[in-house]
Amino acid sequence: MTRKIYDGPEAALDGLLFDGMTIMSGGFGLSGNPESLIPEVRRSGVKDLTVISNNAGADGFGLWMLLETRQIKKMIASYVGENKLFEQQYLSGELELELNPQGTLAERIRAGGAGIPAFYTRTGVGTVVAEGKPVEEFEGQLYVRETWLRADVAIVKAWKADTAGNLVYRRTARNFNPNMATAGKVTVAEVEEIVPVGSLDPEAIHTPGIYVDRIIKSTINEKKIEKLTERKREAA
Amino acid sequence: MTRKIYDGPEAALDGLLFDGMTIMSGGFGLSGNPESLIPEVRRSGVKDLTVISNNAGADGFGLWMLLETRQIKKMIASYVGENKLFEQQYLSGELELELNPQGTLAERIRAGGAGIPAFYTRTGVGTVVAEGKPVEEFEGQLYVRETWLRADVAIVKAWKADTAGNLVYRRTARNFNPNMATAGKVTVAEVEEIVPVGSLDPEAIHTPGIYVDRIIKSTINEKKIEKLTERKREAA
Amino acid sequence: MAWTREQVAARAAKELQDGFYVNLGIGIPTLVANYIPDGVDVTLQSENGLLGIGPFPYEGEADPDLINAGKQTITILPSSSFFSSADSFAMIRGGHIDLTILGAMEVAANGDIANWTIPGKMVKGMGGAMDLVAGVKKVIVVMDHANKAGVSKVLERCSLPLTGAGVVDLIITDLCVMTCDKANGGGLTLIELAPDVTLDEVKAKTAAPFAVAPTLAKAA
Amino acid sequence: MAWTREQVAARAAKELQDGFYVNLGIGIPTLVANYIPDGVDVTLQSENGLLGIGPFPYEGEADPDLINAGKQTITILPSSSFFSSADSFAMIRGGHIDLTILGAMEVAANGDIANWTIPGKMVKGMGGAMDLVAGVKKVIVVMDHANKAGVSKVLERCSLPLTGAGVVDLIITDLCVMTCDKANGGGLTLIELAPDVTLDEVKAKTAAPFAVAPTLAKAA
Repeated sequence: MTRKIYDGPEAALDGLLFDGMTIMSGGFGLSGNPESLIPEVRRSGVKDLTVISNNAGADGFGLWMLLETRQIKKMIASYVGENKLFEQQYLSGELELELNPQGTLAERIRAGGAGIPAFYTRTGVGTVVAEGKPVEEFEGQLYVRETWLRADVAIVKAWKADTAGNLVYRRTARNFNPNMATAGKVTVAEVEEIVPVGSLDPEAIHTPGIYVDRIIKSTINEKKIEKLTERKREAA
Repeated sequence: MTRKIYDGPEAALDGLLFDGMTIMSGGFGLSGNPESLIPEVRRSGVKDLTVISNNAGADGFGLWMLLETRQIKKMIASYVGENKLFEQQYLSGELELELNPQGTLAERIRAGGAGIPAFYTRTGVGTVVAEGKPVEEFEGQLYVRETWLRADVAIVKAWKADTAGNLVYRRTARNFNPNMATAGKVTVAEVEEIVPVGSLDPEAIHTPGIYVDRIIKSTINEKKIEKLTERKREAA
Repeated sequence: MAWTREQVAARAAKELQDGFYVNLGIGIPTLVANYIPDGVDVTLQSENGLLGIGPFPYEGEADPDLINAGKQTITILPSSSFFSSADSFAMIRGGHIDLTILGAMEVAANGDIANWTIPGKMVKGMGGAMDLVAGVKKVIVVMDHANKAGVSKVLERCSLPLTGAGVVDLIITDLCVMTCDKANGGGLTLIELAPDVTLDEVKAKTAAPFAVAPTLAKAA
Repeated sequence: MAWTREQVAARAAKELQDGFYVNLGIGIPTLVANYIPDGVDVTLQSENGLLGIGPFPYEGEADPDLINAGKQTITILPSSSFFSSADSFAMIRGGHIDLTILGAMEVAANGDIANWTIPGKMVKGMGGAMDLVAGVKKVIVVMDHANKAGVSKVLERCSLPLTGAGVVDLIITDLCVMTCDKANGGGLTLIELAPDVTLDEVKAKTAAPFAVAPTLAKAA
């Protein structure tokens, strides 16, 4: 049962990329990004991408790499601050941007994986987010209807995979990754370690293998820290 | 941090029960039922209950105990077969029944906990389940709108709890329990073992403590097997 | 000679492809697991919250916390994972299961299936059947071609309340195998006959029009 | 004398109750964690997927896989649990968080809040702020009463695009504390003044009508 294991980023994305496609990319800030797969998307030269990701990377890191090469046509994200390149391309009209509340983004992705084309949420009612969308009252409160998000390919970063494709994530590097893993027509995971089946606790699998089509061991695993915040150890 | 730990079923349900209330009760078949809390609901004599549970127990076991005393006015369930008492009360008109597809039931409960008053699903389109509900087309397919389910009290069965209320379930006894734990105004969990905080792996918590208000150690933990199915060990 | 229950299960097992994720219903569908072809690696899902169903436990080793959707005691495999009911049906509803094999009381030429209730007679509930037929990529029905009274269960339109509308891909009965072109509104095609079963017998016992595949070959 | 940032955070911390689950925004709200009263046990949620935020790590012990929603390195506690973004916002949207404390650019008498964008000037995104104000049981805003140009940030109606409509419960500024009766369509009531801040000063710097609580007491 090793058919899901691929040699490297190039093999793992072979045959999956095409111009105009939609890609979901896991991560929150610089944590839990598919650091090995993004450069391969860049190398492939595929263009006019719609990219769904909470953020758009930071200088030199993550999805910033695909902004630099202008491969991204549209971003669906919740927060793109602290990214000058994004701002430039957006303000110059080169880049489309659909901002989603973070929880709405997460739920739209979850809905995409769960076969739910639309759902109602309080989030965004009375704001620009609700403009042009159906708003309806349930039990005396207004809710806006949001639709699912799905992708041609989802690229995610996990901590460990077994050869059946079961994934576990590490700490807050989990973030959007398990949700996106369910919402790609094809899901490609890069992991820090590939282990034999039976090594992971069946009670503690974060992404069951059914959602994962291709797996590689990360070739890049820089895990940049965005805001190092520490305290001094008090004298004993 | 032991404010969530209660002495026993009576203490754990004290002040929570009232006539006409809605109770969610975890379990699939006879697996993962709150076996200690159900008898206390019975003992309390509370009546006209709406009970949301995948099944309605079996002779002498589980929610059957509340059917026997005619405390249940209405069941919302997906399967009530193999339960003569249920059938009698239903056919005689004593008991209301709202049958839901199992996945729709699970999703409605999840929606109740997640603040989603309505969502669309393919399940049930073109069947009696969709009658009287809005049906709408998304991307060329018809979907029916289903609404959330919430309860005044959710009673669930877990394997272990820590004193912060974090729960882990055991194997397929997990079933509806984690979903219901999120959808009760008050959630009461009975568990096989209460452990100190720090004993459970933070990467493998099935129900974060925020969802759990009261915890007891199970006083009844019979775990009846409905269909014992075994194979012979082959000679070596 | 019509196929036995075991033979129907074996025939259904031929539809399994390597790498498939499969949900098997109760009854004959459960038997399909005994006929998975060599070299075909299939992962079985149980909608109560398990991916990777193992064999039944050895005597004395059953675990009440480990059951399948038919409430039978089972075991797990090294590749198994557990999840909640909501996550399980997200998997089903989201189209991630490749194949489901279910029993039925009636199937119609338009792909409709009825397998959960007989009004006034049977109050049990649909369980996960409606979710499975609506969510799984390919839906196979296994059943007797006719009921005990000899009345066809393959109909032009179902008379019983539906489990799903326009959802069936393939019907495997004790007499034959028929495809249903659900993507185009339905339409049955006979593609295979059980040994010694004649086209005339199938015609006589089928209350729906059907085409006959040009490639029709009797099962060996 | 107006409150400092630290004093505003300390005042906000008085709103924390024993057993509360709390989400703190970036900036002054993060400081609130330093002023949790003795004997009050509060669990902090981070919307990127953690319940139970611990203190910042000791020097040299930061883990890049362990950050808060402000992307700062943090630690966990023995009671902590991790979950996905969808599960995290299910927790928020479902009304399970007792209290959130957020910064704002504008707050209005009707409970509206604007804190995520200045059209034509700032393109960053709302992150989780819209979900928090819509989903959390009690919403507290902490901010300067007026901007650097002296213009009130407490308005009759917000001029910036909203983060949420009719969602704010309490406003804590450098000058005072005001309640907002959001359940009844809004209406501000001044309930507390910073030391030596006068009612007249608040009136002068507030571009919205407000009532004055009969029990109004100057903060000690």
